[in-house]
Amino acid sequence: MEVTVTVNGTAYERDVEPRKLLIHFLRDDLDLTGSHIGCDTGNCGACSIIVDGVLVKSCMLLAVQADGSEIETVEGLADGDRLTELQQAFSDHHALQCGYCTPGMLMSATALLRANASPSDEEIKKALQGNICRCTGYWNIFEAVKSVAR
Amino acid sequence: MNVNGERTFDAPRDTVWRVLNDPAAMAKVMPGVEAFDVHDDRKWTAHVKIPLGLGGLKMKVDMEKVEEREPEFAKMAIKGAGVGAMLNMETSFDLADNGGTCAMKWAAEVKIAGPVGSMGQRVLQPIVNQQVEQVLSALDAQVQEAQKQ
Amino acid sequence: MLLREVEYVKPSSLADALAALAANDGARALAGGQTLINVMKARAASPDVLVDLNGLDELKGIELAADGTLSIGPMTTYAELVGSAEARARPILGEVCAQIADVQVRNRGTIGGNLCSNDPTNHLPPLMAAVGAELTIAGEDGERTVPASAFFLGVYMTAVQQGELLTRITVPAGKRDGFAAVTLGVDGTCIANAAASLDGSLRIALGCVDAVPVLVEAGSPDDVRAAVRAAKLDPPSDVHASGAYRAHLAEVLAERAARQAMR
Amino acid sequence: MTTVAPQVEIGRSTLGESVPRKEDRRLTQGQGVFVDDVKRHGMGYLHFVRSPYAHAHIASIDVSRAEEIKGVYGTLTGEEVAALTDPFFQIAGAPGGQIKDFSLAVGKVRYVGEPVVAVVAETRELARDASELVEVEYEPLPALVDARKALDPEAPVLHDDAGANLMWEGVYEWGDLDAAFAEADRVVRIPELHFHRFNSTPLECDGALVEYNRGTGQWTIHTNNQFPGFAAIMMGPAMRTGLDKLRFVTQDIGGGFGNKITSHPQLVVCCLLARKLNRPVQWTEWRTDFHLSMSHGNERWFRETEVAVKDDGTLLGFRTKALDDAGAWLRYEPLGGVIWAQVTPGMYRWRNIRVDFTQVATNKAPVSPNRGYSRMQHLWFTERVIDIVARELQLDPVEVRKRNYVRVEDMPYETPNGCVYDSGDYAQMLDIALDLIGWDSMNDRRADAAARGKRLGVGIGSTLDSGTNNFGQSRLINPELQFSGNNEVATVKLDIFGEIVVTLGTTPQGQGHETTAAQVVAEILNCSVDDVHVRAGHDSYWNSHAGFSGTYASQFAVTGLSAVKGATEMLAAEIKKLAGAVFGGVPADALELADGGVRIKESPDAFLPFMACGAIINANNAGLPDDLGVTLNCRYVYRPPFQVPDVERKFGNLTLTYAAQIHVAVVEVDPETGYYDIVDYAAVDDCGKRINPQIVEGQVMGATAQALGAAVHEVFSYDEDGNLLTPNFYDYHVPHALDMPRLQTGYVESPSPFTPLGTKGMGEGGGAGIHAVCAAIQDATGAVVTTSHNPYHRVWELLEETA
Repeated sequence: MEVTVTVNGTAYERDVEPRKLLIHFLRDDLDLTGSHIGCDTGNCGACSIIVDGVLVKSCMLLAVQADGSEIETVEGLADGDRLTELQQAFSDHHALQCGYCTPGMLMSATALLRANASPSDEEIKKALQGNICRCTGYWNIFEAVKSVAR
Repeated sequence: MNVNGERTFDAPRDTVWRVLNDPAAMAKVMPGVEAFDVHDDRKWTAHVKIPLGLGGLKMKVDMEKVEEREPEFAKMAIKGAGVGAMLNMETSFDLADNGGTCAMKWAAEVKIAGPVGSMGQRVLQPIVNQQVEQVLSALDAQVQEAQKQ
Repeated sequence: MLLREVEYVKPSSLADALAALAANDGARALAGGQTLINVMKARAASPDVLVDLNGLDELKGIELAADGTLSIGPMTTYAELVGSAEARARPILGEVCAQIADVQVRNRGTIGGNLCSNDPTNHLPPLMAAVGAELTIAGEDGERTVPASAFFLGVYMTAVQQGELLTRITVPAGKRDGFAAVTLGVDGTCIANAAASLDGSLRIALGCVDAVPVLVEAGSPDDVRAAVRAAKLDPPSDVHASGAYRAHLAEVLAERAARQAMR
Repeated sequence: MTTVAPQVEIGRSTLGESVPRKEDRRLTQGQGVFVDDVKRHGMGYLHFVRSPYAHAHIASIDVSRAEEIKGVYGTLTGEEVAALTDPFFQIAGAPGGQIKDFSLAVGKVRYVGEPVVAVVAETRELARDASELVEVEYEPLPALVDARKALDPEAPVLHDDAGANLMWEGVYEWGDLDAAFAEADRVVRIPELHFHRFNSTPLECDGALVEYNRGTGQWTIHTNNQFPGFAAIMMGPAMRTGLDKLRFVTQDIGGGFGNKITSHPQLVVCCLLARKLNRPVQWTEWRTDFHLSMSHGNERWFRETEVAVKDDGTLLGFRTKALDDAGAWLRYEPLGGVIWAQVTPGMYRWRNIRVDFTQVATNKAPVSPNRGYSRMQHLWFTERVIDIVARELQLDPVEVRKRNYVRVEDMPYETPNGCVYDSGDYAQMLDIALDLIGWDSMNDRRADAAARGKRLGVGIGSTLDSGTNNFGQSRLINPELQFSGNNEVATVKLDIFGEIVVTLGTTPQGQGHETTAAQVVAEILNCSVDDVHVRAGHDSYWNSHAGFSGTYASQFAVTGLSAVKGATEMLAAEIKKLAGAVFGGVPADALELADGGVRIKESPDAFLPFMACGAIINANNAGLPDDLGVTLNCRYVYRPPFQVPDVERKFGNLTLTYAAQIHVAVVEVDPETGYYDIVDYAAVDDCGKRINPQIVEGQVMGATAQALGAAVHEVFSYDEDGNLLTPNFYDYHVPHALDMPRLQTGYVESPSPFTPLGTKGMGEGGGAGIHAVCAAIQDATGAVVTTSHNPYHRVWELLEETA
């Protein structure tokens, strides 16, 4: 089936099998390998992206379902080489170690801060609940997001 | 997993025995049978698609009667092979003639291997109970059918 | 990961959706996909055709009637319900939906999907049973409405038959509800849950203890444990809990939900 | 303008400073290169057909239907593997050493998820489709799941070659047990303790992309294996090839924690198929595959434990029988049978110890190193013993610890088995931890919790890490082995334009090696950290590795950074030598490195920038003295000071450093449900000199989160038929953001006297969080905690016990 999407402002058109998951479409067909796969069951959130303004896990969507949508992935966050405030905060607070969960974590935090620029501590944790990190113990991630909140 | 129970059929023991040994009837009793092959009077093969709500589980099921004492006892070994699930089951039926009605004691040891078994362990017991209930109801219907003939 | 081959259709009307579902008994409705896609990844189930309901606006939206009755479209996401001003008429709905899984799943997963999958660990089947919701089911031959108590038939099985769709969830007015659950970590996989609603007497629905929510009635929170014991639960054991532990939790959670409803 | 990472001031030491990580810029932008990101033209995707049975004979395999499908490139079966390769080298002697381990199942399957056939196809989906068409006929055999039944005469035997399920056994005895028990006022007996099976579940699973060069007979293996040196020595002999034909390439790795050490069987399959099919072969392990088959942590039982104690809580000695469940294969085992001995008495002054160690095979996934490998199990045991002894003697666990901890004045302290604890003040650490947690107000908090219907419990975990294994300890397992010591390599060079380029032998998975290595280099060359370019990842063609290279066992700050230090000092000396010659015979001690170059101390205007140095040596070297001996490309191998242990006495220093951790957990238990929250947590670590405190603290927090997950939820649980019941993150619950308590950290810095930088290495810890939670549960429920895994239903059972 034909799928047309815009990812980080670039339009793509591809022919895909209906069974292809959106995350595989992004990684394998579009070579956007920033979003990752860490589980089989929609638990880990490493594949989190924003589709038409909504944060979703791209492993629980078919690529064909994204037809016609605007997608944002981690590759689209920085402006050229200029990191966003949140990306910089992740580095400053040592909110990443291996960096595998980081793209999904950044997308979740980005979605949170767009919807709520001044989240409470509990709201920050709740916003990150769908993203598993096995390296950091979350505390520094929480601190990084908090540092960017108003 | 061990499941067992007792069921009374409103039919003579011989009728129930006949149904249990009739491949055509059994094909209607088993869930989601798409094809049923009879190799001999001891060995049958069924191709089934067990309806599980979220989708059917396709399986090739080989059945072999390993023990029987007509008309009161039978034991079957059942091996199912599907993608993601291997079924191994031993089931036995004890039929008692209660003068016109028949009490069947049945027991089954069910083993499900493979990813479906692992993933589905949370719900396996209720699903097996569900399937058993449906099989027994279907069996009841077949017994009634046989009664009429 | 890696699904089997599947066909995909995205109907633009309910009638088309019903026709697509009726046309092939290997067709399955795709709502939020937060359960079904995962089951398909494991290849534990492999529909032949996915009928994507995401284009059907008629299955979305929440309406509040003058008498306080809520009418919820099954394709409403958890997040939409949590954010809905109308849904606050029955606050427990939003409170429970806010503790389902995580943000991403709540953004995509639907009320109808939760009910129709009827996984025993889901929160909404016992909740809808307790609040006395009614569920409207449409098929090519017309519509019928069943009470939640008759909607859930077995694990992954509901009154929605092949070729049918849940089209509306009707929740009567009420505010005195409660919900309690023990999950793996915060908002993780559910071990046991209970929902309670005060409507004359206390109606309590217990989840995770049987293939379908178990309903018990009690006069007051003090009677709840006895009422649960009288239900003679025989919950399944799994890696997270023995049957005995689940049965015990059912009592404790039922009482907690009941006390919350009485507040 | 966006914020830019602060520039580090030139000429100021950054050792001990939280310099921003060099890795972060690429990783926060999704520009890391992880193994599944690597693609090659024409590559085929590999999917494994895995065993659905825990134990079965393979009656037949038919791949014909799979191979008929368009787009399927080919398959590989165990029969082919057995013809094309030799069994993997076994670390064990007899009986475990007699088993024949191939990269695919041959004749028999021994655990659910074991790879049986590999299928390669044009797409990932197609490879899986085709694998469903491979027909394998199995004859199921009874499964052995409980290690305690492994040695029963009627137990099913996994490996006929070994004759029975016994893989390895050994008796460790030091001191005088009879005297200790004679002196004891009391003997505390603990019938059985159980340490459960779990691992660290790195978020990225294993994988590889393998290319075969037919012309040179060489494989290029892009992989996230974290210990390529070990993989190479396993793979080379099995594949009947020289190690230089196996080129390992890695950039970013999505977490390892030891779990990515033993992927060599899968890598062999990829290699064989890349050669057979004459195309690149890509393999990605999915989460369920990982849970089913990769690197479970060692499950261990401690039985018939007896502890000799004085009434005042003085510990005299203990004896126990350890039973270790290796799973189906010995991939890194039976090294777990000795690694624990690095920390034989835990943190305590026990002098008389006997451990009868037995390792058996079971029909479960093979075990392999997991963060805190083997030590964690043993330290859990020693911590459990302390708390059970304290309970029996009705003493304060704090007091029992302090009475028995190795004292600061005893450092360096030789344990009964010859390990030398390098430095540290455990009692001081405990005080800091108790202070952080608010120990003095704990009674008020207990009362407050009780008023809310909760039971509060406090528990301590005191553990040791191991930075730098002495591989000589393998000889305690098998005296025939010819391994000892350890090593690591770094190369530091000045390129033609003066760029400082560092190459490591390690394979980091998030530990920030690029950053800390740059800090050490900058310190010595007296330049900015920003001017040091550390190559990302590992490539064995860089020739910057040695036999034990890799990233494992908490050793980078010792082995890796010592190698960096050595290489940089060589380079600094060469720069001075070169400059001395250029300046016309100025001696090295009259020169100094500063401002990105070298100058004469007394006349700083005589300055040669690094760029000039690099250019002279690399491109403008005519006229330099014949005997200059300067390349500005310095490779240094750090070799820690080790002796071969005494095999007879099982005596010797088994690791170079012993970083310490003391953690305290506070839990609140709901007495009605057994549900509990960890409401407060303090972690105090001493890893010697901290090069980058932020990275150190990050490791502490991460290890703690893993320990808390393991204590409460995580378990690889099998049913009696050997089906894994927790094959994914739905049933294997790892902590999420809302599950984590506030983590308070503290530290003590006791530099190691034995390492060049005073570092000790850290990162693994010893599972202190598990031990602390167990102790806290024991405190809250009043029941003796005998298992390391205490989910809510277990706590409810404990409550029922004491009700």
